[in-house]
Amino acid sequence: MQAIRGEDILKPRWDPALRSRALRAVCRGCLGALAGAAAGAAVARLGLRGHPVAVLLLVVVPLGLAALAAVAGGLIVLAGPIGRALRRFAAPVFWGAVIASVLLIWGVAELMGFVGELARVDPVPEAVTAFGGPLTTGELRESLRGPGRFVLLSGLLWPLQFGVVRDLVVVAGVVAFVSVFAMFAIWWERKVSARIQSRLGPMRVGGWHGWAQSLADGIKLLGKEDLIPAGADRPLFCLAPYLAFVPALCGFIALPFGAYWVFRNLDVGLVFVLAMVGVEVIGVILGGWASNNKWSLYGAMREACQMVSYEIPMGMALLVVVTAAGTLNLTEIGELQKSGWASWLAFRNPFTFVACFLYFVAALASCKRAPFDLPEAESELVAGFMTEYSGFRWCLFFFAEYAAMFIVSGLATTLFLGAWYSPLPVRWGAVLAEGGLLSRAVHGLVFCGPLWFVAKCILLIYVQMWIRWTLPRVRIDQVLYACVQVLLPLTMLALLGQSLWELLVPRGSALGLAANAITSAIGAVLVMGAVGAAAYGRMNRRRLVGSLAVEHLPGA
Amino acid sequence: MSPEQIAEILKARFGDAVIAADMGAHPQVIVAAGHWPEVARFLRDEPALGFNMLRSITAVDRPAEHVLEALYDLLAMTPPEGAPDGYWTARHAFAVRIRVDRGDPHIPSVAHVWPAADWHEREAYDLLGIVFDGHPDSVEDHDGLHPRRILCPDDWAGHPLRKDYVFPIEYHGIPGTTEYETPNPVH
Amino acid sequence: MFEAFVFYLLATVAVGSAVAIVLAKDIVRAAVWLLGTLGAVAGLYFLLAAYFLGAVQLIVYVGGTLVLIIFGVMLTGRSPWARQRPSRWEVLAAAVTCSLLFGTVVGEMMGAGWAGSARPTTKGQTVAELGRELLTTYLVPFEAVSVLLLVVMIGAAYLARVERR
Amino acid sequence: MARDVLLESVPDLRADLDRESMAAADVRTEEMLVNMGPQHPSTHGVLRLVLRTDGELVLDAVPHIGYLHRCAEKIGENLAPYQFIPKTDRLDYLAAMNNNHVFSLAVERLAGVEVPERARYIRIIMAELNRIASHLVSFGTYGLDMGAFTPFLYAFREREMILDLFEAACGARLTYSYITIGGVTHDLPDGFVERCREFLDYFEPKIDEYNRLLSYNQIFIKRTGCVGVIRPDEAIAWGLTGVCLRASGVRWDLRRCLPYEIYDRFEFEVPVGLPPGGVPPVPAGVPAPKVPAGTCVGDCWNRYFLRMIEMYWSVAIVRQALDGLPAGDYRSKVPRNLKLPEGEVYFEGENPRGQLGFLIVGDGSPIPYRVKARGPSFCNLSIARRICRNCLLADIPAIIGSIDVVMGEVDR
Repeated sequence: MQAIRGEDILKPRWDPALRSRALRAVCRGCLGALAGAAAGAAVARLGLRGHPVAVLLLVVVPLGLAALAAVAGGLIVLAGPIGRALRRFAAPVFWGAVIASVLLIWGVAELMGFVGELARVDPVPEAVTAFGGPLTTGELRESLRGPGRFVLLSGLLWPLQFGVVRDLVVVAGVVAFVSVFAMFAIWWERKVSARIQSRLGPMRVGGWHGWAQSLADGIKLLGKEDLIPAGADRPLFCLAPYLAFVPALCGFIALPFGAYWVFRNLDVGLVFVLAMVGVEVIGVILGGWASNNKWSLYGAMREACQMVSYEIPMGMALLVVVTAAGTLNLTEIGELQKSGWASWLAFRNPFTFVACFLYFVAALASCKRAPFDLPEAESELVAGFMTEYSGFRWCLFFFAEYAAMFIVSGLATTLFLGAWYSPLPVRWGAVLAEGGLLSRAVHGLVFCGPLWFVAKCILLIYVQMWIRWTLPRVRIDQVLYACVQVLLPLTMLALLGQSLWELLVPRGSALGLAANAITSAIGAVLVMGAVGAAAYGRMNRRRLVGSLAVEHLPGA
Repeated sequence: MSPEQIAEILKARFGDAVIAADMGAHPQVIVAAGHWPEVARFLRDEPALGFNMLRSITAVDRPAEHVLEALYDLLAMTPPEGAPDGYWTARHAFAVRIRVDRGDPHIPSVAHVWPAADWHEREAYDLLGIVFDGHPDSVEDHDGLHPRRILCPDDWAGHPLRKDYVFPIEYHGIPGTTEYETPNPVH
Repeated sequence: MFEAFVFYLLATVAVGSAVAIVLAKDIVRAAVWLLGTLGAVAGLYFLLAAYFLGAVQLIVYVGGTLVLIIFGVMLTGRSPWARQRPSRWEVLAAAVTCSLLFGTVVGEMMGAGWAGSARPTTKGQTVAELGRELLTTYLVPFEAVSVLLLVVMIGAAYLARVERR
Repeated sequence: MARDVLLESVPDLRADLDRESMAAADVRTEEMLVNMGPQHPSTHGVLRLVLRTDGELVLDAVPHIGYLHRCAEKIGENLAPYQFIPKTDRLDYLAAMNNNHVFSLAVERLAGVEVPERARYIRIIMAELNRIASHLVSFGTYGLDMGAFTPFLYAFREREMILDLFEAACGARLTYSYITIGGVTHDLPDGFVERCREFLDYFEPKIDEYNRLLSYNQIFIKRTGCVGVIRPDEAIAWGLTGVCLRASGVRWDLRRCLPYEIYDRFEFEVPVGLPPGGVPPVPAGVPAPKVPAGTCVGDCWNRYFLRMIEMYWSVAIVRQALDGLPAGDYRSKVPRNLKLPEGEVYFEGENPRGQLGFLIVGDGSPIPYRVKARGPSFCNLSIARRICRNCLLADIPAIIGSIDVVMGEVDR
């Protein structure tokens, strides 16, 4: 592709002969399209009895094309360089416009029909949200209408009875959640690392502890020059960040935040989410390859072999839980863990307990988090696959990384750590769950609900950050050694042991209960120990820094 | 061993190749360039001398005498006797001076005797233009076969540490004089 | 209607990408087009409510095989920026093979009695049923495939060991 | 003999990554030339390495230097020695005090200048504090090279305090020009001794903290242990000095072996690289360090670890110097146009990175006829090509970082 050079722009007009030829062609096209529209109108009116789709296809499309041609003609007359560029792209733009408009119109027609179909049936009595128990739209509207002053709000809820509207709302919510969460996580990572390194981290932007730092950085990144290296494979270079980000976003489709807080309760939700984590790697590899930079290529190669090898132990560690749960449906797996701490699948038996840790290590590697951050190892590969990226594209890679962190943490939470349930058995709050809206909200807050899920995910992400800011990076041969010779045999053993356990130890047997009790106790001790250590560090934080250093810390 | 004794040993072995000796603050002998590799090997391998470390090579330009000098500072380190974890000791330090004609300075390389000489010789060529024959990292260009430059770019002209060196006016479009011509001086 | 729309969209992407694979001069570009085909086929599976198949398609083909293909393309060969220049004979042979294959498939499709063989997909317990089928009705093929994969794995390990001496 | 034992303790771990075996493999991979630096996060400035790689395997690494060449020696031929002292700051800019010190000693030896007792003690204090500061940077950046970011900030937190002390003494935080011919430029400020002691008491336990954080970390040992092994005979032949030489098991330190200034008045030990299980000497009262399994003499880990141990001994030397600090003049009367007698002197001192040598040729005028600086980093770096062969890409930062070069001194 040839760039428009400076002298081209400086030239006021292009070749007059070419211009008149192009102008003639465009005029012909315009007239032809108008004639086509007239003919189409006649056909639609007479032959198809004015069917709306036919009218759209036969009349509106030609009219649109005619308008396009008229605009093009105007541009040719007015501006030389644009016209010249237009001439170069005229054919693809024309055909693209034709195909796109046909598809668009068809799609809109289908959608209209679909919505009309929906509107005719009764409001779907499907649960849309829940803190405690299920809650249907109608119920929600009823309860809002009750006091009298929420009537307007209840009117606003009316569209929610249509599945399409609900889907759109949820998709928008997921995108918003991922974006906000990524920004929060970036800010939080900076604060965590600062605390670990006896610094303060961002303190200025936004006032309280620099909460708006990520926002400011995001705006800065959007304003940055969008660099594409000269030798890069342009289309792939531009495509790669989206190939990394979109799968990460898609992973949220099947990730349940709560009993009814899942976009699509897929029967094979687990496999689907794993697939999305696996597909993300394509974007990274292509980004590294398309950059035409040797460091990027190294990053891509490392990512490729790391991901392909770590997907296996990761999947097998999850299979351990699947054999315990007997389903791939994430919501069902979550429901199994509603009876408090001891019912969490990580504590089911020794093998699931071990699998929990194995999964976490493999997940670290598959999110390319330290100590497995080899694809972007800054001391070796400059920035690995992200070396040539800047601005928004770089931002997308970053978002993809944090979204992937949330997804793998979400899987760990759902499969091992009690999903969206609190450590307290949910039946203790049964009274609340059957009460009104408010008591259900309280129930959701204390016993189950998305807040618990997100809190657990954030805790796991905190552990990932903690590890990142503590450990050095491993080498590529050690990464692969750790996968093939350590993690893989261990996960296989865990899977085998778990299968045998399921076969040989019946539910409710003494051995099963004892194992459950012991692993639960170990888990509780670990958590208590971590909390205790954190509290001890908090109380002794001054001694850690020393009398001399306190003077050096701003704000100390 | 005292510097005088070292000089005696060298003179006894190489005769006229070891020209003169100066036993002041910086004890040294002057060795003829042609005999330098065998003298070097002898200095390193003779058990009584055992100069196993080449500390530095200093090249000096003496245009008044039309001479370029290379000064090799040597050190003999001995491992501890008996106790394996004892300190190594410095048996003796010595220097060798080699004087060559400024117009055609050639000294045989000793990089195969002391690998440390590799970079030092490249530096001495780069900055003073002494050509070390047989250097393992040599290149050939319009200046003949010589060690690769090390501090200056490969296409740099001249040898900056010579006393008569003139800074180039321009290097790849970069103005090279110290007096810049400023069209509008700002003070 | 909506499903038909999505079907045609995915089918177009799948076929278009497949054609683009063949036409692409650059090997890596071809691999990227392959991503389009595999992804669209996975989408078709999802459309058919065969979620398991769709997800496995993504994991195995997109997340695994395709990555390995791109990896291989990047690592081996003369240069990652290599371009394909098929000779005339190669083009001819490929054309003959492809038309034969295409003809066979079309012929089969014409002859197949679609309406009768279509079975309603099971709602809900797909995975459980799948597992049951695999370990009862299709046990022999399943085991045969397992043994084949095992042999492949051992072979790969052996080759890797030879390489490292 | 001890040396043979040391050589046997070097297992040939790299054998399975041997070039020939890779070439014999069926998969044909392409060799690639990669330019690492001069702008690269882990080349410590403007070092440029041209790597010939086969996948992740580095077949050859050729260092290219000179990107920071500032003609220091040419400048030295045109300035009086006391004017050249600020230029020595800029050689090894992380150990400017030591550079000042060695250059001053060389000039004093040539011109026969006497230095007052107090000045000598102050010089030792400054040189050893700067050694600690320099080793701290080395420790921090080495952690950074290995992907551990946190030690870097800890190291700089402590280094700031040393810089505060220097700032109190001379007003500068990086390029001090404090030690000068005939003594030091200013006397120590009031309260310096107390603050310095306070710092030492604070700092000494921190070293053990760093060891527990990084030195004994298993990943770190796996990354650096038995990587970039230099045999003792190699080290001597290539002219390595300082930590790089000692890590190979050669107990050689100019402060002990050819004592200069007043180093013979202090009690200290010089640690060397030890095989696993070895216990390097440390001052009384600090936790005994132990060389872990998975390392071998002369590897990156030992080079790194010696710096940690040396910090203990530098603390001990500064303590003794503070105890013995006499009253009196801090500088002898040295004329501005100090005539350098005809003749030459070559003097080497033990810098944090090895032996810094100055050869000064005098011709009877106040301006030297020739000044040659023998930078330790220059010589230490020359072995890089030898030991960067047939290693992995990730080993390159490990090796270069463990040699700990400062490009200001390599390029001069």
